[in-house]
Amino acid sequence: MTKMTYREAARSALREALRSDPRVFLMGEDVGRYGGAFAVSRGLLEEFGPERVRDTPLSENTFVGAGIGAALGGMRPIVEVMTVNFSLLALDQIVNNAATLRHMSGGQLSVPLVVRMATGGGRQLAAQHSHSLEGWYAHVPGITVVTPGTADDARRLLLAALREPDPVFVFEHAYLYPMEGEVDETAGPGEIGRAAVRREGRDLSIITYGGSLPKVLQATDVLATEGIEAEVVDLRTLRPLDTATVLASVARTHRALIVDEGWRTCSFAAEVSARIMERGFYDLDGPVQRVCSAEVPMPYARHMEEAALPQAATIAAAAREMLPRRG
Amino acid sequence: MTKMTYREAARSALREALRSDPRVFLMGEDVGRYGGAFAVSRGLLEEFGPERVRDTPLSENTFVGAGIGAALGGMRPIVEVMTVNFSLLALDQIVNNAATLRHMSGGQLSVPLVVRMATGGGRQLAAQHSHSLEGWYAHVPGITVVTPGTADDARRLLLAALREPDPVFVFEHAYLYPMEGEVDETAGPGEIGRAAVRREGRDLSIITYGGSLPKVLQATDVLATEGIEAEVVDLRTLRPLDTATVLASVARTHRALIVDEGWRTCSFAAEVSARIMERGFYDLDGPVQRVCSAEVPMPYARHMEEAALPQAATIAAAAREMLPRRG
Amino acid sequence: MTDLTRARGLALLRQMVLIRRFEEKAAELYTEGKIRGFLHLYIGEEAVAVGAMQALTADDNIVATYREHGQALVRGVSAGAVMAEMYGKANGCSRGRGGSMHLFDVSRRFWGGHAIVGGSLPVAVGLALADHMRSRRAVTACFFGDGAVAEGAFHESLNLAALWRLPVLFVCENNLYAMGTALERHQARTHIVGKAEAAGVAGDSVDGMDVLAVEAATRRAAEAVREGAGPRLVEARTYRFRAHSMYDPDLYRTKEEIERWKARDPIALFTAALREQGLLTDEDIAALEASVGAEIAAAVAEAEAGPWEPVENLLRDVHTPMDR
Amino acid sequence: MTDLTRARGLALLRQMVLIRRFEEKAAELYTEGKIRGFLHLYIGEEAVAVGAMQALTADDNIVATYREHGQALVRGVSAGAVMAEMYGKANGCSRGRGGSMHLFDVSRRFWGGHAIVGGSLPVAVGLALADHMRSRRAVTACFFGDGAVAEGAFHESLNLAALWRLPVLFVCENNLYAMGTALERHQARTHIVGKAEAAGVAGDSVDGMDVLAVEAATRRAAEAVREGAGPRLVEARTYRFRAHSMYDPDLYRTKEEIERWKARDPIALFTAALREQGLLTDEDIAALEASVGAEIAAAVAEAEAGPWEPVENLLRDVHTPMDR
Ligand SMILES: Cc1ncc(C[n+]2csc(CCOP(=O)(O)OP(=O)(O)O)c2C)c(N)n1
Ligand SMILES: Cc1ncc(C[n+]2csc(CCOP(=O)(O)OP(=O)(O)O)c2C)c(N)n1
Ligand SMILES: [Mg+2]
Ligand SMILES: [Mg+2]
Repeated sequence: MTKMTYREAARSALREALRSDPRVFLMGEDVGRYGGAFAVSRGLLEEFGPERVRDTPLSENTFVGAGIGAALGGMRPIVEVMTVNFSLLALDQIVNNAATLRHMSGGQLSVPLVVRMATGGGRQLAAQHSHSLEGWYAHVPGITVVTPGTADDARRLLLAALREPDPVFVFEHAYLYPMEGEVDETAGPGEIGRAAVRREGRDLSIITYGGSLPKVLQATDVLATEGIEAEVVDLRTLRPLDTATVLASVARTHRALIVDEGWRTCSFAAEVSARIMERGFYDLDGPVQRVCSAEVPMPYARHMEEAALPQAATIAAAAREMLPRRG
Repeated sequence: MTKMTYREAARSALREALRSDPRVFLMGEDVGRYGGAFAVSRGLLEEFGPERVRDTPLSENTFVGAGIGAALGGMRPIVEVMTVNFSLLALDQIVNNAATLRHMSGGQLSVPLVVRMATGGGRQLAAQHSHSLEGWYAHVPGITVVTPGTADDARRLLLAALREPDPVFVFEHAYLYPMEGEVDETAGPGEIGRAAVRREGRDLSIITYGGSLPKVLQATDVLATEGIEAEVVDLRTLRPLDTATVLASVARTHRALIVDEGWRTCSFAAEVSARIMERGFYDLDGPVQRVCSAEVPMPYARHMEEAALPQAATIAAAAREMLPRRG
Repeated sequence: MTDLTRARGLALLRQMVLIRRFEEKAAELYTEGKIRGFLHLYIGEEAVAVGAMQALTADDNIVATYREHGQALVRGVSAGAVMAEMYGKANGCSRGRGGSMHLFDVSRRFWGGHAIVGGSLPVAVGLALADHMRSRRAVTACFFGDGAVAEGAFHESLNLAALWRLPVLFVCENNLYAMGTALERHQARTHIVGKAEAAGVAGDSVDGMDVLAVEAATRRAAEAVREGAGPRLVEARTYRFRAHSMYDPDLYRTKEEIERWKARDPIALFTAALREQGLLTDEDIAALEASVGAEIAAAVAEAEAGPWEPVENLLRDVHTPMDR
Repeated sequence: MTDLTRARGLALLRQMVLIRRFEEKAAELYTEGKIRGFLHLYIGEEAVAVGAMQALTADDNIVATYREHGQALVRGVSAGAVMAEMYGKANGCSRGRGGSMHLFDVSRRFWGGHAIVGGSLPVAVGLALADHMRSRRAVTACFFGDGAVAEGAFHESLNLAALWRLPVLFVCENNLYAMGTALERHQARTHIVGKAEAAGVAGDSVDGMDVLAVEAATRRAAEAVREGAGPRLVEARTYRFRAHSMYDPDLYRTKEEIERWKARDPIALFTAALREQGLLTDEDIAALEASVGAEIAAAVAEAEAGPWEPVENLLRDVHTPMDR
C-alpha cells in the first residue's frame, strides 16, 4: 500500500496500461505538452512519446469520434475530454455512435473505448464549468459509467475500464484529484458494477458516488458523535448499477438518503430512489430522500456555490431529519 | 372547436405567432422550401417569406446558438431542430448558453427562445433516429420543457411557450403528428406548468406525457372493461413539473404507474417516482412502478421496436399487476 | 477511356445496373410495406459508388451514409443480405437491427451506414488513425453528402486527419441538395474543394455521372493517401433522380432541372460510351439485365424466407459478451 | 501613424496601461485568495482589444471570451464593477454570478464573457441576425482565440453569417497557443484568413502588437460590415506574456520565445512610437500611471467594500420574473 493522490493513482493506471498494452494510447486536449489540464498525464508524453500521447485540437466531437473509430480499428484508445462540460459537444458521437454501433450492426463489432473526464463543481468555475452530468450518461444503454470516489478506485476502475469490450466513461471529480488515499499498485483491475459499503451502520443508508463520497464520510463522522450510525454505500459504477448492494443495505437500515452532486430534478439520485421504491418499498420505514445540487446554473461567488452544492452539513442535517426524534 | 391533426394544430400556432408578432420568426433545416421534415411548417414560407421562415444549413449547434443570440437581440426566434436526435449536436448551446446566460449575467438579460423538435420512436427509424431525451432536458435549470400530448396542447402550449421570457423546449412526438383532436383556435395560450387529468379513476394513477398519452388511454379503455378505473395524469410540462397534481391524484388512488418512452434508467419517470416517494409516500398502498423503453438502442425491425417501446398492452399488464388480486 | 476492356466495362455497368434495379425493387417493396422506416435511394448517383470503389482494396475501410445501398452492394455485401436487412430479418447484414440506413459488414470492412449527417467523418478519421498506428497500409474511404459540409464535424475531421497525416479519403457526394436545401442555399461558398484545402486537405472535383472519371480521380487520390501523403478529398458532382426519402414530396426542385440531370444518367452515359467503342451489344445488355434480375429475385426470396429475430433477443448486442 | 493626435495617443496608451495594471493587480489578488476560480490574463495582448474597440460604436454588440478583462474595460465597464465581479460581490458587473470568465454589461451591449471555446460565435451570429432583421445598423464584434478555429462552431458560424450576409465582425486573437498547444500543432493549415475565405468571409491579418494597425484593420472591416457587405474576419497576431491561467505551469514554451515576444510589448512599442513623434513626455507617463493606479485602487476599494449577495437569493435569476 502506498499513499498517493487520486491524480497520481489515475496516472499510475494510465502508465500501467500504456506499458502493458501496445494498443493503448491517450489522446485529448493538452494531455501531452501541457501535461493535462489537471496534470493527470504529466510525464506520459516524455515516457511514451507523441504517437501514444496525442494532443488534439479543440474538436471534442471529432476526437471522441476518432476514439470510436480507432477502437473499431483495433486500438484501445483512452480519450480525455478535459471536463464533462465540454463533453456536451461530443454527445452526438457518444450517444449516436459509441453506444449504438454494436447494436446497429447486429453485434458485429465492439467499441473498446475509454473516455475519461473531470466532473463537478466546487472550484468557483461558474455556470459553464461546473456540471455534474453523470446521471445523463447513466441513461444511455450500450455504455458503462464509472465514478471512482477514492484514489484506489481511480486506479483500479480505470484499469477495469480498459478491459471492457464496450465504451466506458470514467468520471473523475476534479475536487478529488489532490486527495490522498492508500493505493495498492500491485492490485489488479477493480470490478465494474460492484458498489462498496464504505462504512457500516444500522440507522440509515447514505448512498452516494464520486466527489460526494468524502463529504458523506465527513457527515457520517459528525453523525456518529451524535450516536447516529449511518451506512455509506459508494456506488462506484452508475451503469450498470449495483442495485443488490443498495437494496441489501436498505433492508438492514430501513432508511435511505441519496447524495448526488447533479441538479436534483432527473438526477441520478432519482433513479436510485425509484429503484428502492420498486424493489425495496416494503423494507422502508420512511421515504427515501435526496440531497442534490440546487437547481441553478452554478454561481461563481464562493458562498453561493457552497450553498448550491451538497455539503457535509446539509447531508448530516438531512440524515437527522429522517430519523425518529429521540430522547 | 375544429377537428385537426396535431401537425395542423402546431402549424396553426406558428401561423398565429408569425402573424401577431413581428419579432417572431422560424428557422431550422428545411422548414421553408421543403415545408418541414414533418410538414409542420408547410405553407409558412409562402405566407411569411424567406426573412421570417429561414432554411438553415446542417449546423445544429450554430443555428440553435444563433437563436439564442437573436433572442438576446430582441427577436422571438422559434428554432426547429428537426428531431431530438440531432439536438445532441446543439447541447452545448442549450446547456451552456440558453440555460445559463441569464444567471451568469446576474439577471441582466433574458433569452426568449422557443426550440421545437420532434421526438420519439415507433416509426422504424432505428438507433440513431428514435431517441426520447425529454428527461435529459428536464434536468437542466433555466429552461422550460413542454410535451404536448394532444392537438389542442400542440397549439396552446406552443403559444404559451412564445410568451415565456426564458428558453422553452417543445417536444412534439412524431407519432402524434397525424393524430386528430378537437382544437379551439380561438383559445389563448395554455398554461405552462399545469398537468391535466385526462381521465378520472379510483384504482390507480397512470402518469404520462407526450407520445405515450394515446397508448395510456388505450390501455385504460381496456382496463375499464375489466372494471379497473385508472386515473390518467398528462404531465404536459416536464419542467417545471406540476407535482401538486400528481400528488393529489396519488392521494386519491394510492397507487401510481408512470409511463415514459425514455429508456428506463434515469428516465423522467424516475424523477416522478422519486417525488412521489418524497412527498406522497404515506399515501401509497404499494410501490410506484414504471413502464419505460427497454434499455437498448432502438432496433429497426418492427416486432423488435414494438417490444422495446411501451405499448398499451404492457401498460395495461403493469397496471393489473399493481392491483390486489380480485375475486 | 483508353484501356477499357470489354470485361471491365461490363463489370462496371453491371454494378451500376445492380444498384439501380435493386433500388427500384426496394421502392416497390416499400410501397407494399415490406420495407419500412427511412429509405433513401441512390438512383442517379450510381457512378460515384461504383467508380470510387474500384480504387479500394479489401484491406481498405469503407464508411458510408444512410444512402448506402450502392456502396454496400459494390463492396460485395450480398443483395440478399441487404434486402433481408431492409425487411428487418435476422439474416439481414445487420441482423435486422439497422435497416436501410445501417448496413454493416465488418468482414468486408464495411463500417456502416450512418444516419447522423457528418457523424461518420470522425469515426473514419479514427479508423485511419488505428491503421496509421498499427502500420496497416490501408485507406479509409468516407462517403458523405454536400449537406455534411455544413456540419462542424466536417471541418474538425479534415483538420485532424490533415494534422496527423492520416490515410483518409473523403468522398463528397455532392448531389446539390441536402434534403430540400440547395447547395447555394446552405453554403455561402459552394467551392467544397476550397474548404478542404483551407483545412490542409488537397482536393479534386470530378463529374460524378462519369463512372470512369470518378474511378480515375479516386484512384489518384487513394494512391496518394496510400503512399502516406495524408488525407485527400474527392468531390463527385452528381444528382439524385428520386426524392430525398420516401416521405419527400420533392417540391423544391423543378421538373426541368431533374430532366436535365436525367439526360446525364450515369448508366445511360456509360452504356452509350461502351456501345460507341464497340464493347457492348444488345445481347450483352439483355444478358446483364437478366442476370441482375435473377440476383434481385434471389435477394427478395432470401429476404422473404429469412427468419425473424426472436423477441427474447431484444437486449442482445447491447454489450459484448465477456467472461468476467 | 499619420493623424495621430496627442490626445488620441494618450487615450489609447491609457487604455492599454489600464488593462495591464488592472491585471497585474488581479494576479496579486488571486495569490491572496481574494479572486478565485479561473483567471486568464490578457497581458501582452492589450493592443488587440484597445485597437479593435476604437472601431466600434455604442450601438455595436461585443461578444468576448473568458480572457475578456481587456474588452470589458475598454468598452467602459468600470474597473470597480469588474473587480467586484472577480471578488464575487453583489456589486460586480454580473452580480457575482459570473466571475472573471463571465463579465456582462448589457447596458453597454457587452454580451459576456464566454467560457466554452467557440461557443460564443453562434450567439454573435444570432445577435447580428436580430440586428439584420430589425434593420439596426450595427456591428456585432466577436472576439475569440486561435484555439476556437479548430471547433466546428467556428466554421458553422462563419458559413451562416456569410450565407445570410450578417453584420458580424469576427476578431481572432491569434496568440499562437490554445493552452499548451501551439497553433501548428492544432491546425494542419495555420492560415486562418484562408479558412475564413473558404467559408465566404473576407479576412485580413494584422500585427496584434501594434495598436494602430489593429485599429486600422478593424475599422476597415467594421465599415464594410456596417455597409452591409456581410461578415468580415480580422486575425490579430499576438502573444500572451503570462501563462494560460493561474493553474498553468507554462512548460510548453521556451523562455527565448517568450522574451522575443516581450521585446514587442504593445505598450512599450506604442510608448516608443509616441515618444518618437514627440507626443509623449516622461511627465505624461507618470501622470498616466498615477491616474491608472488611482483608478485601480478605487476599483479594489469598491470590490472590498461591496456586499455579498445574500444566500437566500441563490435561486434568483434562473428565470425571468413574470406576471402570469
Ligand atoms: C445531424 C443531422 N441533421 C439532420 C438530419 C436530417 N437529414 C437527413 S439527410 C439530410 C440531408 C443531408 O444532405 P446531404 O449530406 O447532402 O446528403 P444526401 O441526402 O443529399 O445524400 C438531413 C437534413 C440528420 N440525419 N442528421
Ligand atoms: C469547448 C472547450 N474545450 C476546452 C476548453 C478548455 N480550454 C479553455 S481555454 C482553452 C484554450 C483556448 O485557446 P484559444 O482559443 O487560443 O484562446 P486563448 O486562451 O489563447 O486566448 C482550452 C482548451 C474550453 N473552455 N472549451
Ligand atoms: Mg446532398
Ligand atoms: Mg490562443
